Amino acid sequence: MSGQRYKWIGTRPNRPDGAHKVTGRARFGADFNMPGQLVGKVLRSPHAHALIKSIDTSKAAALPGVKAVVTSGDFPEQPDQIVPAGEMQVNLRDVTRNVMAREKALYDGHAVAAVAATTAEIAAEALALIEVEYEVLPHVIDVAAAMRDGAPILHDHLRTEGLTPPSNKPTNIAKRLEFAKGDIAAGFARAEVVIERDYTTAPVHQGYIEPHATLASAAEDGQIQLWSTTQGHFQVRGFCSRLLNIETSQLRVTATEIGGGFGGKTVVYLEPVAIRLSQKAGKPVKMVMSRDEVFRASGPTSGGTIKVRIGATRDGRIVAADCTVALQSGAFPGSPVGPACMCSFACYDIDNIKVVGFDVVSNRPKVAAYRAPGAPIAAWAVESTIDLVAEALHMDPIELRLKNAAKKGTKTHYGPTFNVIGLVETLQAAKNSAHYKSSLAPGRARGVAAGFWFNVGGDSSAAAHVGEDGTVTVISGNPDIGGSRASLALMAAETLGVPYEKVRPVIPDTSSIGFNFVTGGSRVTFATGLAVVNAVRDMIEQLKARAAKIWEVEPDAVIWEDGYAKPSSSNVGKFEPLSLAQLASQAGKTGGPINGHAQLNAQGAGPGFGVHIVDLAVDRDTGIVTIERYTAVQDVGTAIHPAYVEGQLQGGVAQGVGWALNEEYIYDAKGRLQNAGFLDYRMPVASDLPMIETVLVEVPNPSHPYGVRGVGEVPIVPPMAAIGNAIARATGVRMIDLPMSPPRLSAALDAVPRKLAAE
Amino acid sequence: MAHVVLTYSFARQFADGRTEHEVPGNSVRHLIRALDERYPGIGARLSNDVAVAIDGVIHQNAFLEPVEPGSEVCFIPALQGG
Amino acid sequence: MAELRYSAPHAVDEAVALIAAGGAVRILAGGTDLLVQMRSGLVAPAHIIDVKKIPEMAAIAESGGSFRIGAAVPAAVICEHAGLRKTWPGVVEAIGLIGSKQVQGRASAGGNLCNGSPAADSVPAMVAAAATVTIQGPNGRRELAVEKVLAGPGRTTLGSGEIVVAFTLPVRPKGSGDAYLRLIPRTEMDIAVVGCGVSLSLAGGTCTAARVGLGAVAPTVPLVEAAANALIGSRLDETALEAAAAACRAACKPIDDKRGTIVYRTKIAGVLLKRAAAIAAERARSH
Amino acid sequence: MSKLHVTATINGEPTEYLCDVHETMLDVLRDRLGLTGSKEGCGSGDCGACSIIVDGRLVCACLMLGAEAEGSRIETIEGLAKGDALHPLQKRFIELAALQCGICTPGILMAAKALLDRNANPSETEVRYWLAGNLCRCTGYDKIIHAVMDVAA
Repeated sequence: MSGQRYKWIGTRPNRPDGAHKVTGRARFGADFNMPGQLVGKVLRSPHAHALIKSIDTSKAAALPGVKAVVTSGDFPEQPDQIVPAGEMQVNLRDVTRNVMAREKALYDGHAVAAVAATTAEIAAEALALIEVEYEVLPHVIDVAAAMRDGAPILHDHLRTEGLTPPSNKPTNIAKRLEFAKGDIAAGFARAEVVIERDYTTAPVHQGYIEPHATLASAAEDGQIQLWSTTQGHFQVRGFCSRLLNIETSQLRVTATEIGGGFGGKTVVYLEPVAIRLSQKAGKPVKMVMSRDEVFRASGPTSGGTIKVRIGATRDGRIVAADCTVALQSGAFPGSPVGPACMCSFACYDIDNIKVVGFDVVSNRPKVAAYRAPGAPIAAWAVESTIDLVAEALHMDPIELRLKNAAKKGTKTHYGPTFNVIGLVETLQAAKNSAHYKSSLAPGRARGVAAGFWFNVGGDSSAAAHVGEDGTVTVISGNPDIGGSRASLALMAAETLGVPYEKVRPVIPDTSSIGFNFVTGGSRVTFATGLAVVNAVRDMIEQLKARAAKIWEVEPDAVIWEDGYAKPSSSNVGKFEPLSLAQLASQAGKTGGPINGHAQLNAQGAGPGFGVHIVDLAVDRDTGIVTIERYTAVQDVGTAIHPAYVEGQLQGGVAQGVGWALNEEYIYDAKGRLQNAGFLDYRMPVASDLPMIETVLVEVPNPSHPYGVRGVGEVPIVPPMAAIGNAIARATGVRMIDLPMSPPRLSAALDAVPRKLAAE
Repeated sequence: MAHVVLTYSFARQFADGRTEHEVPGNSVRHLIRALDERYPGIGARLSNDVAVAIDGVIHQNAFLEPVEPGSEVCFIPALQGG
Repeated sequence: MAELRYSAPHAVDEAVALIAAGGAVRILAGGTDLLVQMRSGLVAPAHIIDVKKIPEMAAIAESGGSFRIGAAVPAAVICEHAGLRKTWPGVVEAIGLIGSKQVQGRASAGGNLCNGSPAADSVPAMVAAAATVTIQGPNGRRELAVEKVLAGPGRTTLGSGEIVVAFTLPVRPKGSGDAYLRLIPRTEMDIAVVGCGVSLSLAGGTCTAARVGLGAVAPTVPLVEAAANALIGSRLDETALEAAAAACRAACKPIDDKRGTIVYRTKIAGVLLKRAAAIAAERARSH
Repeated sequence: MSKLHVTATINGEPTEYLCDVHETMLDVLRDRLGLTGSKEGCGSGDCGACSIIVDGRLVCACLMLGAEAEGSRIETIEGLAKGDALHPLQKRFIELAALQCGICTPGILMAAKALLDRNANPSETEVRYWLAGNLCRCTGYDKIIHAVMDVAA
């Protein structure tokens, strides 16, 4: 581990917010209240696709206790163009329609109106009094069906971007992408083994345990306070400012503690509605989604179809790879098909690649990011096919991957050439792991898969304030979803040379620190960590300047070491080192408070690679899969707080296991969601999983002072394929559709005469 | 002079299908301006919803990012994390 | 929300009288089904009658080898009862599979039965055990075999104003054993896709008596006579087990729903029969 | 709508409250008594984030009416620490990073306490099946199970 080079980085101290979270003091979205607050509730469409002919809210508005009612008329129309909101690029015409339906209800659960009332009961009664005249239209959910000619069209104005020549035909295909490298035909001509399969994945949800919640308080002078459980309160400010034409300085957003997000809380659902209701009612409005609403109306990730074809020569060299990915984007364009295409073959150094992607709208909630968006879906298909190639060549699955692994200098099919990356080291660590070397117990089979994610940099701001007693507060703007306060404090302590406990990380509201992009894209420890380190370095410069003043020497004659200002050499003069506390106590006399600041757009987020190994058993009579052993190996750059890095790997694996085995949306013939709850949307429970072993490979990222790479998203990429590969080796049956649930696996097993799995 | 790489989609839509280009300029902004002179309309597309990889290192919005002579600059669809 | 009344009577006839007073009444024992249905708007009672304070419904009594379990006794209490665990392991493991540990703290066998779900975990085991229920209503008390209580999904054969007071488990014959198994996609927290309760007696290795209850494969929880007959008289060899499994498959009238397909449920009914029968036989040998 | 008057002991304190018949114990704890440590993840007993202990029994506060608590002894997360000392489970969860976002942590701590009250030295399997009613989406359960077994040992 990197610990030996650093004093604090690599250790496992208690997180600063631990006591709050284990005693129930920590306040999440639904834990904030204001005196006199109203309860807001949303009326949601029961139809998957319907024209909204009229909405009559008069009876609801007249109900005693109802203080405000809003429909799309209360939200300004937005232009049909891509604009920056915060740091994302969004089409506000679509965003406002997802927040509150305008011409059409586009999915079961789509918000159509909302009320604010003195009690939840009155609000519920009011919703029942709102009369909406729908003209129900045929709907489409499955991506293949949505792409076919004659499928119900969601948006008459939509044309496919990226077609040459451009087409003027109404369509559900919002965009076509293509990436190519080398000569695909020549590549396949040279291939001695070609494997081709068609795969599908079902739509899945991030599954955060905390439903969306917000509290808005709009004052008559136009200033607004908002509490929201979000992965990015600056992003919430950006969206609300754009959607409601409110200046950002008027909007003060506080990020509450967040009960999980995984990408699903990087957009807005309730916040703009709560603000409009509060503005109309002149009272604070609190809105909390029920679990049913979270499943029906908040952004899951895409279901999709993936065709993969891989050609290799007998010696195990992959010479050609071809892939077509079509992903649901939900009610409005914007699925993660771009990242899916780019991640598909990113792990491999292949000369001839062609990848085509389609972004396809369908009557489901607008898709939101879910942990390495798009990459797990592409990896499910590609890593399954790679395993088939390994079997065809009678090669060890890790050997085949090692033989074709991308490394520094590998040119990707989406353009860039890799700089320093750690896939080879990760594959070797997997090969040499205790797990991979262990013999397989009878009745068990082993699967392997690799995964890649870019990791993101982006805007971050940070400040470091010295208290009179010399302890330091480090301020930054990223909600702490998985322990990032601890890693920021570790990096600050390391840079400052003081004990970890002397540094207090704080995450204030949007008016108390500069802009910060969302907590997501595995960026916080990398990008915000960089801002924190720079802010501390800025503070150190000021501390040195103050010491220089006290000693009356030149500033550059002072150095900072282990938390002390020291003369750079003996010939500067005989001066006792000045501690942080000593300098802080004289701050007033030497120039005033000592604060450091930094803000940046972090560049060079090093990509992450993971290799997963799973041993499992299949009950052939029932189709039930039991995960017996799981090891996740990942290049993590430098593990700042190893326990929380391990936690990211273990959490990603658990979500991957759910995605692989039992999680899916189930719709009825009318396009209505049948399993909008944790009973029938089956996420892994504690008894479903073994301990999840982790191997942290550290190939430091050259673009970060402490070699940090993002770690949060890679772990969800390999699991589905690793499990699929193990099931294939256990049963001889190659599953191509997710989830591999007991009824589906049992049907597949029954369709094949019993034969021993080729070991 | 930088070695600019466009994705197949960008190339087909805006640059007669050519994905590889030698373009003068010592910052991303200059490269975009030079490309727009050669292929009118590409400038607007490359200025939003795009990430830029310079010698393998991806930059989210790298408008003023310096570009060394001979370095590889790729324009790729913007990335969003989850 | 309409005016909602709550009462907690201390005697069965008090409860029966309250029901007879009319209005949309719902009995509250553990509440783990009722509260979920109220919150989702499936049911909107006007009067909730909490029966947990009625001694007879909240107690477990044993006399001469037969057990009497109050309809409101929480599953956790049943599963900790030494006598029941020893004598009726199949019934106890079925009740112990209802929901999570948290649900076990409140859910009752009475509620599990009267909720009317064919997938209720306790019912196939109760059917196999030949349990009977004591029902009290305006016309006094009556006994009814548990397999006769369910009328279809969400419906029972109880008359208006009648409530289930307690379950009676008969004296267990010598050399007998029972078992319950269910098929769920995960290892916990799911509603049974298929449930199978088996109780059988052995004499010198030959099956002399058998009862089989099947859950989640029909509108009610059928007592599958044909499966029992296939076991009775056999030495529980593979042919007998296969015949009993075939009888179970034939008894299935399942539906395709968000939990399983017709094909899958039918197949699994046979698989669970064999496995449950093997466990029951094992317990019978050691009884 | 006439409210019910309920008397119960909550975290050792004699407590009285008024509640509507349809209000769950979770609504009472969070909205009437200000004890927001118990969380609502689903409202249907499927996630365990609202786990509390009533008369020694682990239950979901969302599957129990406020009215049913009459005369009961209720323990919530706010009562787990004693004075300024965290409960060993609370301490160990922090030390072993057995939580990430923390929304499930109160419920899991109450469930783990109920387990250890009943079984001082559970096996890994026993801990996993006991905690099956407490969903966690961040950690993959590994460090939670380690922490509970470590306290038990």
